[in-house]
Amino acid sequence: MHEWSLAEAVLKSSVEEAQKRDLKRLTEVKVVLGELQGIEEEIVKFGLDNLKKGTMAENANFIFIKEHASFQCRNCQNIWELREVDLNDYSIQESIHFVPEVVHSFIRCPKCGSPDFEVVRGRGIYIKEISGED
Amino acid sequence: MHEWSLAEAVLKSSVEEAQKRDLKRLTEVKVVLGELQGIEEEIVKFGLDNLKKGTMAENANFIFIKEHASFQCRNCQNIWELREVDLNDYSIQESIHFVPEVVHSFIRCPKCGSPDFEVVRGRGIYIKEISGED
Amino acid sequence: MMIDPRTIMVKEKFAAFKYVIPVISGKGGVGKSIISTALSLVIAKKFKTGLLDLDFWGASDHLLLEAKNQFPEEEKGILPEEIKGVKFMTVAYYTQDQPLPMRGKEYTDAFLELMAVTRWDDTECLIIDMPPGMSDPFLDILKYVKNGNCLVITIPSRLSLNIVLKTLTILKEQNIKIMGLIENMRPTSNNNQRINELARSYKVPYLGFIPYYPDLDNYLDSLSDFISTDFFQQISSIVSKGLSL
Amino acid sequence: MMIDPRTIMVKEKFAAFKYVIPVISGKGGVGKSIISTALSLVIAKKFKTGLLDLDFWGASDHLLLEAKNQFPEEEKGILPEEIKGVKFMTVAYYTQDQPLPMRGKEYTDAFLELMAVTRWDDTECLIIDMPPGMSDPFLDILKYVKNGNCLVITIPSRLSLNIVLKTLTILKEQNIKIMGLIENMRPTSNNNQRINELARSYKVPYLGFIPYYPDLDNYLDSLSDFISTDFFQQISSIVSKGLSL
Ligand SMILES: Nc1ncnc2c1ncn2[C@@H]1O[C@H](COP(=O)(O)OP(=O)(O)O)[C@@H](O)[C@H]1O
Ligand SMILES: Nc1ncnc2c1ncn2[C@@H]1O[C@H](COP(=O)(O)OP(=O)(O)O)[C@@H](O)[C@H]1O
Ligand SMILES: [Mg+2]
Ligand SMILES: [Mg+2]
Ligand SMILES: [Mg+2]
Ligand SMILES: [Mg+2]
Ligand code: NI
Ligand code: NI
Ligand SMILES: [Zn+2]
Ligand SMILES: [Zn+2]
Repeated sequence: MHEWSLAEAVLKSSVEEAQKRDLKRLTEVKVVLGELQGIEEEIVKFGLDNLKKGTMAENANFIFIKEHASFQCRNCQNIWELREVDLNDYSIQESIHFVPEVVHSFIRCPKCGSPDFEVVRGRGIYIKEISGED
Repeated sequence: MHEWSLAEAVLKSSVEEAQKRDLKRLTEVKVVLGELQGIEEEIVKFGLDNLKKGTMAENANFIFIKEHASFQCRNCQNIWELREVDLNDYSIQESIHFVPEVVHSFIRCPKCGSPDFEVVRGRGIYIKEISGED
Repeated sequence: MMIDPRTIMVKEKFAAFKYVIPVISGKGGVGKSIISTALSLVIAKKFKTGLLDLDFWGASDHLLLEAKNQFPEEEKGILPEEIKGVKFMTVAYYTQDQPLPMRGKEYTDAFLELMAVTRWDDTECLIIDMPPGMSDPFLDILKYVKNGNCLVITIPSRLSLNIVLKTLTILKEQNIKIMGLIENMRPTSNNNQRINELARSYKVPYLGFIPYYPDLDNYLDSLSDFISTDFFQQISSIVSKGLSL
Repeated sequence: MMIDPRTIMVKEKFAAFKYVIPVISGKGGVGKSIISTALSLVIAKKFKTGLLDLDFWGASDHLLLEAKNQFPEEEKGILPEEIKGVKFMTVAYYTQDQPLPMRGKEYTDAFLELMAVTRWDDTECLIIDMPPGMSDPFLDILKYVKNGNCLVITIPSRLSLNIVLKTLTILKEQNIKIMGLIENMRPTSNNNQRINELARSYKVPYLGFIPYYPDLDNYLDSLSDFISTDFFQQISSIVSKGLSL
């Protein structure tokens, strides 16, 4: 249920961005959900549906786009995907769910073993696009 | 004259890159010189002309491209150019010439005063392109 | 386009506290963590207080506080564990005491994430335990915390002072409020007023000194032992005498 | 395309030393700088030795060495200043003792730049003074120094050990050589063998302890005073007894 606070963050940021653009109402917000963080779309949606009432996003359509997670090693340049590594431990998954960067405590480059890698795509949640009416 | 070691670095890296690409001889190397570091093109050229003898870059043409320095503030997003700030002190210029990052000891965002800015372009020296024959 | 939904939340959350006290130095090993922890326990007697350990590479406060080794509760966000009246948040809840090797860029992401989802609710005063240095954590505080009132820690050594004065220089230049300077680990053989005078010349309140206690380590295994130390008592008296809260 | 001409130079330069000794801890304020500096002066009697201060945010070694406040000479690169037989390089030559607030990304650039242009020539042994933490500087050492043999420093406190053990964990996991562990600032009241045993359980050589000297600070203003201290003598004897060079 910490997804609720992420929903709150998405709503506030969309509204702020809409205001910057002098929009009166939000019609659509495209939200990317990165695979690494494993955010539950349903809960974010539920949160948004509750929170948006009475705001300029009241009638906005929130569209969710899943993004696969991929990594690049800074030591050997190797690129890999989340599904290639074994992350079956439930409490590790939960830890990454709260703070994706702790992935550096638990996984290593499958090629060279380095902890020094970048999450190139699919880290967490962000807003890709907003549309509205002015 | 610390430009000599930069020339050495450019030569070694170009040759290494050429070998990766299975080239036999280098014909052209495009080298970008960032304004911030204030590298003297003539000395780098002189260094390269001396050092390249007997290497696969012996007949290579080294082309230098100047790049203006620009900055972006991470606090207020303001973008500015080097010429907009006063960097007339000779010893500051020299310091930045050796280690461009010490610019953070000496200049601030002209708009908000933050030291937290990025050198977006024109930091130092890098190789933009190599061509050769195999 | 890419909008990071966390940044606005994080700015709002910091702005909502009545007091935000980054405990800072620039220099490592001067007692930032032990002072932050004691400070939060002392201030909690007067205000609803939180403690945020932002030294993600060298988190220590959970050891002093004997924090539980399990995830904090989730309830429309994350509810900090409450320890002796202090709401506490640290990345250590999520690293399972494993090393966390990561670059500054990743630090910033972790910081934003943790702060965006933590529910401090009606907490009035937030103590922030900072890592040493003047890199991403320090610059993030400058960027996201506009209402901070810093507590600066030094030890008497010249090696520390040289660095701490640089921190004071930046804080002053950036118009960040400085609550004052604490001199920690003063050897009993040292009776001079050097740091006191230095603080005056920098126009920073000198809040007092804490002696070096050679046996302090023997009292850090349990929170009740820690609270019983002269060290803790010193922090208490600095708070009651010198802190303008 | 964009090729960074410095990376190959930097890797070659490190690889050219017979010995590279990163002095490391993870924890701040445990004596990395003072030990690195003493160590380089001691080893310089036997090998051509260099000292590289990589704590760009908290550079200290130039203070201990009384380095000149002017640019090192340029001659087909930068020639490190030579102080009592030690070739010395620090970013402090270029900051005019101003603060250097910059992010980890910028640290890496500064590190590559400084190392790419410094001419160590026939130096056989390079001592590297590391900042605390496990961020960009630590990860850069893992990336660019493949022949390092680390000297790990801790103080006896649990707060330090918790972090230092994480550093040892990563060094071991990454197959980096560890020369050994030094226990610094042991209070005279403490006679136990805890760190010794801990080192053994981690299969790391325990190189000895250095007592806490309450008056050490009084001897840090001049290099000749520093060399005359018991502290310096301790480093000397650790080198002659324990260091496999
Ligand atoms: N006044 C003091 N007397 C004795 N030891 C102290 C004192 N203050 C701090 N210490 C010890 O110094 C070490 C560093 O303190 P810590 O709070 O971890 O510093 P920092 O957070 O600045 O790195 C710890 O082992 C701590 O127990
Ligand atoms: N054995 C010791 N006895 C007393 N003081 C010490 C001892 N070792 C280090 N110090 C002091 O501790 C402080 C931290 O040392 P420093 O070398 O700067 O640590 P680091 O580089 O790990 O941050 C300095 O003021 C130093 O003089
Ligand atoms: Mg600390
Ligand atoms: Mg801490
Ligand atoms: Mg140091
Ligand atoms: Mg140092
Ligand atoms: Ni959740
Ligand atoms: Ni030059
Ligand atoms: Zn790799
Ligand atoms: Zn700005």
